[in-house]
Amino acid sequence: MSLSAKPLALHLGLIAVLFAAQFMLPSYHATNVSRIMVLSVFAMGYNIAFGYTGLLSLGHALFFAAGMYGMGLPIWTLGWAPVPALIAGLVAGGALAGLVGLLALRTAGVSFMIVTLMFAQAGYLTLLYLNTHTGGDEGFVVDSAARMIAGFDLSTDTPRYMAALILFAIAMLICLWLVRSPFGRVMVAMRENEERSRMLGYNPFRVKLTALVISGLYAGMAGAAYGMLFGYVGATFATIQYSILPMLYVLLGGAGTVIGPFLGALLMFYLIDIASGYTTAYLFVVGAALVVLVLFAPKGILGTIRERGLKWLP
Amino acid sequence: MTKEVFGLSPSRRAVLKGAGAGLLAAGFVAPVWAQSAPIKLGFQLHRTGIGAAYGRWYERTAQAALKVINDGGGINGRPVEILFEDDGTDPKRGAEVVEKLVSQAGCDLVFGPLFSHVVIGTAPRAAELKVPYLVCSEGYHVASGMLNRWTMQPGITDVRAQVSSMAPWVLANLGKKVTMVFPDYAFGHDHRDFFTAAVEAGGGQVIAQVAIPPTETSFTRYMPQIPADTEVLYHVMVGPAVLTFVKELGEFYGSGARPEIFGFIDSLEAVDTASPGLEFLEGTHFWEGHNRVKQADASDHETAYRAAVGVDDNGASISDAKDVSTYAHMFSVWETLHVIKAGMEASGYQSTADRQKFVEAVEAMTDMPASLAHVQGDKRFNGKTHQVFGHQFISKVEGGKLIRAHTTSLEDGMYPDAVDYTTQSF
Amino acid sequence: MAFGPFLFLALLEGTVMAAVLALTAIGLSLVFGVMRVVNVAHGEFFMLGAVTAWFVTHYLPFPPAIGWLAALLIAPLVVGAIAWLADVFVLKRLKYDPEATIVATIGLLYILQQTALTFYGPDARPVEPPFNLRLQFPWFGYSGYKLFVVLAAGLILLGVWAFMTRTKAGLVMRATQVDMETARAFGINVDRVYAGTFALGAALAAAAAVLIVPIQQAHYLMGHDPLLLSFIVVIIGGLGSLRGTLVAALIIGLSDGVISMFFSPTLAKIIATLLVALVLVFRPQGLFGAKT
Amino acid sequence: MAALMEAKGLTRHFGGLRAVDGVDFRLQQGEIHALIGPNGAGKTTFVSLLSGRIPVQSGTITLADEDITRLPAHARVKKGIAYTFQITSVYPRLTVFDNVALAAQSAGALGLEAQVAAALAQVNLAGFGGELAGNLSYGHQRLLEVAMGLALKPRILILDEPTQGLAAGEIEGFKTLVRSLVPATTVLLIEHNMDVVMDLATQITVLNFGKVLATGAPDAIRSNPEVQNAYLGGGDDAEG
Repeated sequence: MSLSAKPLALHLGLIAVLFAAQFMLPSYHATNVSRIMVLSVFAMGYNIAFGYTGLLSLGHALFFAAGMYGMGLPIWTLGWAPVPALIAGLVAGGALAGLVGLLALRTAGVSFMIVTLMFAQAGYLTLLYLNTHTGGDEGFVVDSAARMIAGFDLSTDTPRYMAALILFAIAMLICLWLVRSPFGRVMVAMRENEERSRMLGYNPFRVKLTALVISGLYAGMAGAAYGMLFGYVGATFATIQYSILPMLYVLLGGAGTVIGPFLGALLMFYLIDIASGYTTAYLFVVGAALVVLVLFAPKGILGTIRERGLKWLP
Repeated sequence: MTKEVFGLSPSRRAVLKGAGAGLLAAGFVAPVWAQSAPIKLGFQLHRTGIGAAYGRWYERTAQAALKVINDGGGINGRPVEILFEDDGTDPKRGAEVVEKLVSQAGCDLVFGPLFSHVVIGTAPRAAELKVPYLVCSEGYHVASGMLNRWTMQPGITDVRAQVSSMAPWVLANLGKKVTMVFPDYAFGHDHRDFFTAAVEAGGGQVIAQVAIPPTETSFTRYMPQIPADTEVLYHVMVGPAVLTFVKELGEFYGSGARPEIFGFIDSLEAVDTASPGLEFLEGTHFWEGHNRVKQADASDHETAYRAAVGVDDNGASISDAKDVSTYAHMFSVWETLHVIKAGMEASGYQSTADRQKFVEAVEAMTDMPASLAHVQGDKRFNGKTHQVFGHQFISKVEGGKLIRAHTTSLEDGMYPDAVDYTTQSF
Repeated sequence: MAFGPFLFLALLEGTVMAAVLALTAIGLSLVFGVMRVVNVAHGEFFMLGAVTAWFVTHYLPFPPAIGWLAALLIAPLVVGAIAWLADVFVLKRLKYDPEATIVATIGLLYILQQTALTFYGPDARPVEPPFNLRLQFPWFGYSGYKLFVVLAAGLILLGVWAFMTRTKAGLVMRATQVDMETARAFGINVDRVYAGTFALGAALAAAAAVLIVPIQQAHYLMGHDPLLLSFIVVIIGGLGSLRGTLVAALIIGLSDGVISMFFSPTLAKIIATLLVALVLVFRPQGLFGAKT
Repeated sequence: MAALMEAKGLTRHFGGLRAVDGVDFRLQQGEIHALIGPNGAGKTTFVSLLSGRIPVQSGTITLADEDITRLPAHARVKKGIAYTFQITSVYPRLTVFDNVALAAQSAGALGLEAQVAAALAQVNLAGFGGELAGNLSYGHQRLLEVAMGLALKPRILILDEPTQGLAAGEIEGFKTLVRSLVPATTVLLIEHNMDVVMDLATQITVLNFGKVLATGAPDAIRSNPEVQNAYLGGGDDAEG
């Protein structure tokens, strides 16, 4: 099960297309795609927990927000440089995921969903409660001086797009490598049959915790990057909606596929954007998509395609 | 409307409604501008979410101001249209909305948001897009220096100025020992910090601060935290639960002894003061940014403004007396649009290339005399802090109606500059 | 205010909250108990109840008291019918798989909320209470209607109890809860029991909302808080245990008022949510009954 | 001689049911030890205690003199106790290769492909690597299960009803396979097919009502009257 040519070509091809897209897309859509790429990283992380390891979390907003504040607070209050701040965000996401996992992974299924939901809610309320330190629900602006990396101003279009693309490409290739690695196989085994996997010598708790921490690192990195690239940190990103969105992206694109999160994020972003032109109730499409997917296409788009033919799709 | 490629455009209908209404009403005397492309203004609107009550009236006021401006020949002889886009009162969506309005629809500038978290979430993006972003938000975040050169607040006084200008009157007329009740987030904290400071500077004392979480829907249990020796109860609340808050305040005091009550009209925006359960408000005082009830000395501009927006003498919709407007705030949309007109004309604004010139033109503004453009009253704009200063009104509830008891001077609200945006680069 | 009256007021408020919470949470608990479905859309049924109450009182030409009574009858029926449809068209097709139903009810949450936004609008609108009565204590005044809410909630809960223990439908429901397979073997139409349970759960939330809407206002985003509080109550009381839910509602309702006296209410909420998480982590077997 | 694995006073009750009730048991290095007994005798519970799937109520288990009574199941697997499930428990949605690879990499990821190929060849499933496990015939799934056990390179391989559902020809091959494993691997076999048991086992333990009825060589067990009485019913009806 080596990294065979077709999947690699597909993923590198996607990166190439995205690279080319910035020169062809109108500015509005180019910025949208850079948002989508960052959100895809978030969704990829969610996919590692949910799609591959079977951990249906309702609390990933916590890890996303941890990354965002982990990046933003040191800049805001301590005047950190952008690179250490981004790393702090990454670490914050992973650390919080580890902490939550230590407790939440003692449960499974419905209990796990509720426990993660409650932790995320507690996290959101904590941001509000500590508003003198976090800016509360008003949030704060990331200083534009702290958005310069190696001479590139991330608040301008091309560097921002490239930064998002590089992050996306790295995240996707790591994800591709991970799910095709021996550990990736174990994650899937845990999803498919935990008891059987235990009898193959795998400690379910440790495997799931590792997967959740990786997932948290992704979410944290995405949160940190989102705050850095778009210049704002706020408690709204810690609300339950930001736990549901990555789930939706993954379900739509295809749980347990590497490109699925990106596809889901892309489609959902534009679905909401288009719907908002026709109705104020544009979040209706979020609900409708969830219900339709869970009823008629639980494997999502790429999951269905994989089942119908493209078996090599990772 | 010329070649629009609105494959994804949200607000085509809103545009038609806005511009169309103006054109239709103008009838045969419509100015001849068939050849000139319209100036497109983006409106970041709280149509849904917790700001919806404000959003609905902000939209209505914007439509009315748009009609007046188009009837008067537009801006620089060009027709004006407004594209409304809902931000769900959410900062992330807010930034995306500005993106959409500017990059996709090609708006010349964006204005209109009220809620501070939306403003703060959006302002960085506006600066990156190098597009003027004119907010109608009351927040101190503009003048505090937190935002950027492209973000301005020329239509409404900020909270810091509002509360510090009124504190002396409150101390002199209502009492010295004040208890504050406010929402426990940034907007409320501006009230807490600056009113407390102003009270202490005036020789009074804030004896208790009751912060109420933003998600709260029931308030009675907070009321016992109001000390019995309170002389003045200062309250401010926002969101969908404001009526509950005021009603429960009334229930709590009932027919018993109670302190003087001084409220921000925010606690009653879009709520009928004659609602059942609010009888206790009789004799209490409110801050109003603009007097909801038409006062005896109302100017002709005031009358014209009410007629244009479709608001009756009680501040309710002409078509539905129960549909009370957000009168104390929505004038800011009207005035901001007129400032946009003035700024664009002063800078000879032609296209998006002139956006910087527009900002500089607004920064150069100072005194704004009372007029149809400034219906709330005369104002003074501080180009360095991007903040306007206007008169504040204190009204007393008499016979269920808010009657003005005091008007602050412009100087009452002035404070030292915390920032000079004009020194920042574009 | 002196400590005594302070506590008295906190207890009054706590009782009102406990009563409404019990009514809301019992619906959630019932649905989980019988169907093993965690209904994330429960708060939206609450919201729909309030919104329906506004429509009924606004459009029917009755005086406030009659209009409110009509709402108390009509809103649970309407909301129950919507829930019935949701069960038949969504949950049943998912075979009540626990995780899939959570995702589906999240979807339902958005669908109901956004539908309300479309047809009702984004404004908060008041509903007049059936009567206006103010009780004046020496230290403070209090709404007579709020005390009436406690009474009404108590009566409805009594009705639920009678229904569950004294009627055939209630018996069938409890039998299905204990063992769905056996119930089916005994010729019970489990599909209909499930749909009925889901409808009843939603109707109870709607009834609670009709009680509360004259105090608060109907707003399309109002479902969030009752959902979270119901979750807290139902989990601490033991998901699916009706008696546990009642006790927890009483404890949470009363303690919330008292705790808020000493701590910031936000802190109290943080503690409550963390408590729920920890209860699930460390005492899952006790709270989830026989589920393994 | 010290036993490779030893259980002393092993007990597990389920409510009033004494599934395993004070069992003493020794497994010698290199033997093929069969565990037999009527349905409900506690065989599967007993091996579940040995493998750690079910926690022990009282008693001790040692592996090469090390106390593993409290060790979780996955740690026991790492120590060399492999368990193949009675009810086929392969991963149906993964390929045959992945199924075996999961086992092989658990024992060490080096030379994964070769190891997997070897394990599949051992059970005559070479060439099935790309198939989805769920698409295999039942008999092949049983063999895959065994291959997964082998790929773990265990010291002790616990086979729970391995021949159930196998065709006669497959059973012969299976017997050859098991014989080839010893003495490097020790085999503990739960089996209903008495022909297989008598053919393969070097040692037999009979469980009845959660207790050890007898232990000994096949001939001794065959001639044990108690066993005949309780289990074999004196006749040839092996499927007791």
